[in-house]
Amino acid sequence: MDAEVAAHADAGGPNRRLRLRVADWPGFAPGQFAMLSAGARGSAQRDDPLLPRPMAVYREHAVPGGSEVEILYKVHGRGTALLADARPGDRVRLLGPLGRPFPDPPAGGRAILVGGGTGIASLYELAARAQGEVLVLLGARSADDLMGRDDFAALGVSLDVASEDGSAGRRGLVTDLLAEALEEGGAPSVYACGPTPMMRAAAELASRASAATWVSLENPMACGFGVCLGCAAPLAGGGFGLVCRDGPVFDAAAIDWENLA
Amino acid sequence: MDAEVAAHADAGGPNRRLRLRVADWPGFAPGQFAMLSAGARGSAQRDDPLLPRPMAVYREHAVPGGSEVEILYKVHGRGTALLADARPGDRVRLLGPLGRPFPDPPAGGRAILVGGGTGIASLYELAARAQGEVLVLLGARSADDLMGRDDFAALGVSLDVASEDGSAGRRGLVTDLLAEALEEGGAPSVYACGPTPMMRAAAELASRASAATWVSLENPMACGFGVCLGCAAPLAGGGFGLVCRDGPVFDAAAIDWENLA
Amino acid sequence: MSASAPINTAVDLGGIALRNPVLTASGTFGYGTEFGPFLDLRRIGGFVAKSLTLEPRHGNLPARIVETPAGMLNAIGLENVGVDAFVREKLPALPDGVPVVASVFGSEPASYAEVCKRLTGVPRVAGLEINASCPHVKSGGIEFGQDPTLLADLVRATRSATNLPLLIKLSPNVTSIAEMARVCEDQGADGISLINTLQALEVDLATRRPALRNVLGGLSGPAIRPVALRMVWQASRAVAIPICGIGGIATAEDALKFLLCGASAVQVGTANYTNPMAAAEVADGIVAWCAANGVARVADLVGTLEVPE
Amino acid sequence: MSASAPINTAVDLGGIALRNPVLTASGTFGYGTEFGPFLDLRRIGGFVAKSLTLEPRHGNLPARIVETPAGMLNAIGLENVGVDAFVREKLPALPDGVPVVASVFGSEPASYAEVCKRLTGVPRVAGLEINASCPHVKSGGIEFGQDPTLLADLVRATRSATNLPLLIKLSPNVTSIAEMARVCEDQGADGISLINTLQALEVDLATRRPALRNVLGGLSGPAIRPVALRMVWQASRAVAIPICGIGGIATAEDALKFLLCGASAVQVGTANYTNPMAAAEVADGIVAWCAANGVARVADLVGTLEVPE
Ligand SMILES: Cc1cc2nc3c(=O)[nH]c(=O)nc-3n(C[C@H](O)[C@H](O)[C@H](O)COP(=O)(O)OP(=O)(O)OC[C@H]3O[C@@H](n4cnc5c(N)ncnc54)[C@H](O)[C@@H]3O)c2cc1C
Ligand SMILES: Cc1cc2nc3c(=O)[nH]c(=O)nc-3n(C[C@H](O)[C@H](O)[C@H](O)COP(=O)(O)OP(=O)(O)OC[C@H]3O[C@@H](n4cnc5c(N)ncnc54)[C@H](O)[C@@H]3O)c2cc1C
Ligand SMILES: Cc1cc2nc3c(=O)[nH]c(=O)nc-3n(C[C@H](O)[C@H](O)[C@H](O)COP(=O)(O)O)c2cc1C
Ligand SMILES: Cc1cc2nc3c(=O)[nH]c(=O)nc-3n(C[C@H](O)[C@H](O)[C@H](O)COP(=O)(O)O)c2cc1C
Ligand code: FES
Ligand code: FES
Repeated sequence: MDAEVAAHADAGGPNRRLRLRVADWPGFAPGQFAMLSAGARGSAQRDDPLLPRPMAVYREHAVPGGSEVEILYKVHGRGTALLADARPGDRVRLLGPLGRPFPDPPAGGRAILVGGGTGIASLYELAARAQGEVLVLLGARSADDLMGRDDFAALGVSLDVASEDGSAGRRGLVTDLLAEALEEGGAPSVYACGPTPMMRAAAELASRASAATWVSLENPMACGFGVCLGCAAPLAGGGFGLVCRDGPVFDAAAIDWENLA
Repeated sequence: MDAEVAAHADAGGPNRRLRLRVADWPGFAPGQFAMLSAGARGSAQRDDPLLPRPMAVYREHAVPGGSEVEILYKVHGRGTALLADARPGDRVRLLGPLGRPFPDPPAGGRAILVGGGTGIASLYELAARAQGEVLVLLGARSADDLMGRDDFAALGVSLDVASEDGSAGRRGLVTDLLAEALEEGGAPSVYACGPTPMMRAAAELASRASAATWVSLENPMACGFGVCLGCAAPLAGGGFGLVCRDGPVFDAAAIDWENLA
Repeated sequence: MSASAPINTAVDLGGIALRNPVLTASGTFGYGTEFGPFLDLRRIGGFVAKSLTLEPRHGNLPARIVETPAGMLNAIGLENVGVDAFVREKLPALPDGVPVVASVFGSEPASYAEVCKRLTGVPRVAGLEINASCPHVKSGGIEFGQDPTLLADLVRATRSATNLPLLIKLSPNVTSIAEMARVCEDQGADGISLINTLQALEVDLATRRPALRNVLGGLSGPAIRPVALRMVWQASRAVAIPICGIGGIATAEDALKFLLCGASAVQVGTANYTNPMAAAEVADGIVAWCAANGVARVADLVGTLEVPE
Repeated sequence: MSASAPINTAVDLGGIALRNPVLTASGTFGYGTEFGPFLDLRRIGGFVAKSLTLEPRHGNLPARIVETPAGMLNAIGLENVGVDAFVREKLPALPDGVPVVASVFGSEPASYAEVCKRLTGVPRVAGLEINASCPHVKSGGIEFGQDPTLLADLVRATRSATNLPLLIKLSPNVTSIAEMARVCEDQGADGISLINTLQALEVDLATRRPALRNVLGGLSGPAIRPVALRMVWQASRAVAIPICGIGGIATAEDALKFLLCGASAVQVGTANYTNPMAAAEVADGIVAWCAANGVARVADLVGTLEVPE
């Protein structure tokens, strides 16, 4: 569960790209995540910050003697600020891969991937592995904030960008792009990850277009493997699903959006 | 109060030599100390470990645009283990210099400096600045543990060493060396810093030889500047002295050794 | 120390025989199956399941957790599958060879007692732990563990409902933990578990709202350890029945401090989240410490804190 | 925001007019002169002096302090110069322009009252804070702040001894802080300070003894902040008199959370040790936050925590 920092680099604005060398990495499926310690582990125990942080597995790379796991993350609060201090050779604690991945996009069909904020990181590998036609829609506050654009572009998939201040792509919300894409018809599958209001709006648009929609929720987590019950998301049918164990990927129709924090 | 790590190196066994670049360093007198944050400050606040650690100022060096303060310390518990992770360019919090220094050794007289464990660090500058005849006695568990030997040797003062396992100098306690040195007569001044039992034994030996004795106490501290009352040392006349403000250097006869933790 | 005799780590917790003194705390280890990939349960002394009520409970709306300095708050709202589903589905799925303590919860002494009855005689259930931190409905929300009279009623009702070893898990949100411990002993409890979480609140400054939907939550983790140690020490001087120490335990050193203060066994809680192997590492670390310090029997350490004059 | 009107930071704490809501906590700021080299006292709202008794007190033998996760324990033992030396020597040495709150301590209501009398009418003393965390001698060591009857006696005795603004500093080691707050209000206190330290214990595993010579100590620092926030919120809903929030405050964000929970002012304690400029930085940070968030008057924030349904 200890991993060594192999590389750590700026990825534009507040974003960082972290590569971790993991000894027995079993591979992962798109949408799975890992729990990462909030900052590198020093030579002695530190009890604060206490909890690990959930982070999507961005990509994996085979290297001699193991794997390197790549994480694309945004410096947001304390834990990620401390993580950003980690230098090659430092060690972090990593638990993963965890959670249920996205279902594979239907082979012949059209998949629309909608990412906002840090949610973009959950979608890269889905885009990379998808067999059919893929449209990726990315949203951010500004060009500076936007994650992963060049990586997606390099995949050769169709790519459209929106930003709230217009500094990247279209001025507006990524859901504006989705609305237009859905008008093109063809009952695609929609895969969304980002801030709750964005996912909720995406789910509503897609449902009106009768498109199957999968969302990857970003609830706060303590354990990441189903024992604290802290990450519970209210379900439309009553009761809760655990984002870490039953998700993070859910059928958008199964979520009780009204009560999701 | 922020200081930048200029250099950080091994100093034998568990010991480390830290050089900190401090902007407005006012200079210090032998025996004074500083409060150092337990580990480098990261990009975000960490509430654990909470308290700074008291460390003697070992030496100071004038550098263009300021001073470098040198600390010689032993990796002991959590705080010093985390401090040992600090790399050049990292920042630590430093408050100092603090406390009352050793009185100057009488110009023509003979001074015996007795250091044990981490207490050795408090004595270096005293030896360096002393005008009269100086004998330095250093004690440690083993050669590995021993701090600063080469630095003292380079001063050209008389130097004698004892270690509990005999791996450095004489096998035995540094107070054995002191007993012999006191037999040579001449009513010297004695300056001691180290574990409480060692200082207590040194004070008893010196008092029997009618030598004036100064000790530098190593009580746990929270603030370092006289407001928490946490570092109080019981005085022979009743009441307490604050190690951080009234000390760390005390006349050995003023201490109630029985009740000193 | 390889040539010396192995350390005897067995302890007795009010009639529950444990191979070592390290259990996992209720609500922090699920139903015991979730740790499968990370931890061999046979390395720990026992495991306390998530608190069970008569009927299944859904729990609170999110947010249910938030991080605090060296700790966390939770307000899960006692989500659980209910006692019957636990007996039917969860227990059989547990790997053999680890004693299971079932945690019991209710809104009235009668519902607590009924859950105890349904767990009594069930194979694999080695003992019961009564979670007394539930707000008593008829007394306007005060917890059973916060009022000596309510607590006495609760212990009496559960005691007469079962012949299993009966531990009472106390709330730390009281003026005198010694008084509460004596109530448990007087009413026939076999042991005491403490502490549950400290009642606390965190604010989300950006929204100017409580960080938890439930407003109040329970503080756990290393932050509370010194309070837990104090309460274990005070309770152990007040009663003769054994105590299970809980609160911020993450390392063998932490656990050993509880033993010295009078705990016969300990539970690892929040540390399971930050390190799923924590409880096993604590158990192994106790053995290593005993070997290094010439202690042949872990039970000999219990209550040996040396107090000046 | 440079063009906009300056933020109004003045608050009233039970009759003590403060230029800003940030004071320093008793026992963590000495007699106010020690910070001379580090901090201009005119940047903070006020300062609470180390608790004073009738006679000077030496305090406890070492060790008096020990670090804990995100906190520390202390058992100083109320070392102080005594009320008369405070008035004669310490007060005159204080720089002008900072309101001084004197903290009062005793073993009986009568000795508390006598200290209050000697401080009343003394120039520079803007108000009194009664430290109710003292064990009551005649009641076998229970603290005044832990028993409603003892507390009522204490508040009554000190109230009749002074016409200065009277704050009662409560112990958090109680089942119901709301009940204790109501006692203070009923007996005529002008305000409530909370919390004092949580009673706790730390063990030195190497010696198998308590880390503090006094065995028990008081837990302070960030670790206790969520407990303090909870108690301030509960007390503020129970009484109408103002509350001064204390517990683990190190940043402006921390202080603002207390204001939202109902505190009219706050005190910075342990954070003074780790950063002698902490209190001034908290005060400045509150202004910056208000400017960034369009808050014109700090007092408008008090008690505005928005609680769901
Ligand atoms: C399944 C999943 C996958 C994620 N993948 C990524 C990713 O690939 N890249 C990335 O940059 N971010 C990702 N996030 C969000 C990331 O976890 C948060 O940005 C991060 O926890 C913030 O920590 P902090 O200490 O910087 O913030 P703080 O606000 O200081 O954190 C305080 C607490 O709140 C929690 N928290 C704060 N923001 C979030 C959030 N948005 N989601 C969940 N918990 C939060 C933290 O985990 C921590 O417990 C993911 C979240 C989830 C649930
Ligand atoms: C005036 C003074 C000068 C000192 N100068 C030096 C020096 O130059 N070089 C050096 O290596 N050490 C020095 N020490 C000792 C040094 O402060 C401790 O070794 C250090 O605090 C240990 O911290 P830790 O986190 O590694 O240990 P931990 O045991 O993890 O610390 C826990 C707590 O105990 C306190 N503590 C532990 N050991 C000591 C100790 N021996 N003295 C005081 N507090 C202690 C810590 O400050 C901390 O608050 C000095 C102490 C004092 C009082
Ligand atoms: C998320 C969470 C859920 C908990 N659920 C329960 C529970 O269902 N029943 C119970 O008795 N205690 C419950 N607890 C309390 C723990 O069992 C334990 O008493 C407390 O967390 C202190 O120990 P720790 O600091 O090691 O976590 C829960 C604690 C946490 C953090
Ligand atoms: C070393 C120390 C000494 C203290 N002395 C006193 C005191 O004399 N009187 C008092 O009312 N509170 C005293 N306190 C309690 C503080 O004023 C404050 O209530 C408590 O520490 C919580 O705040 P904090 O977490 O910001 O420190 C003391 C606290 C510490 C750490
Ligand atoms: S994060 Fe603990 S159950 Fe999901
Ligand atoms: S360390 Fe605080 S008074 Fe000396």
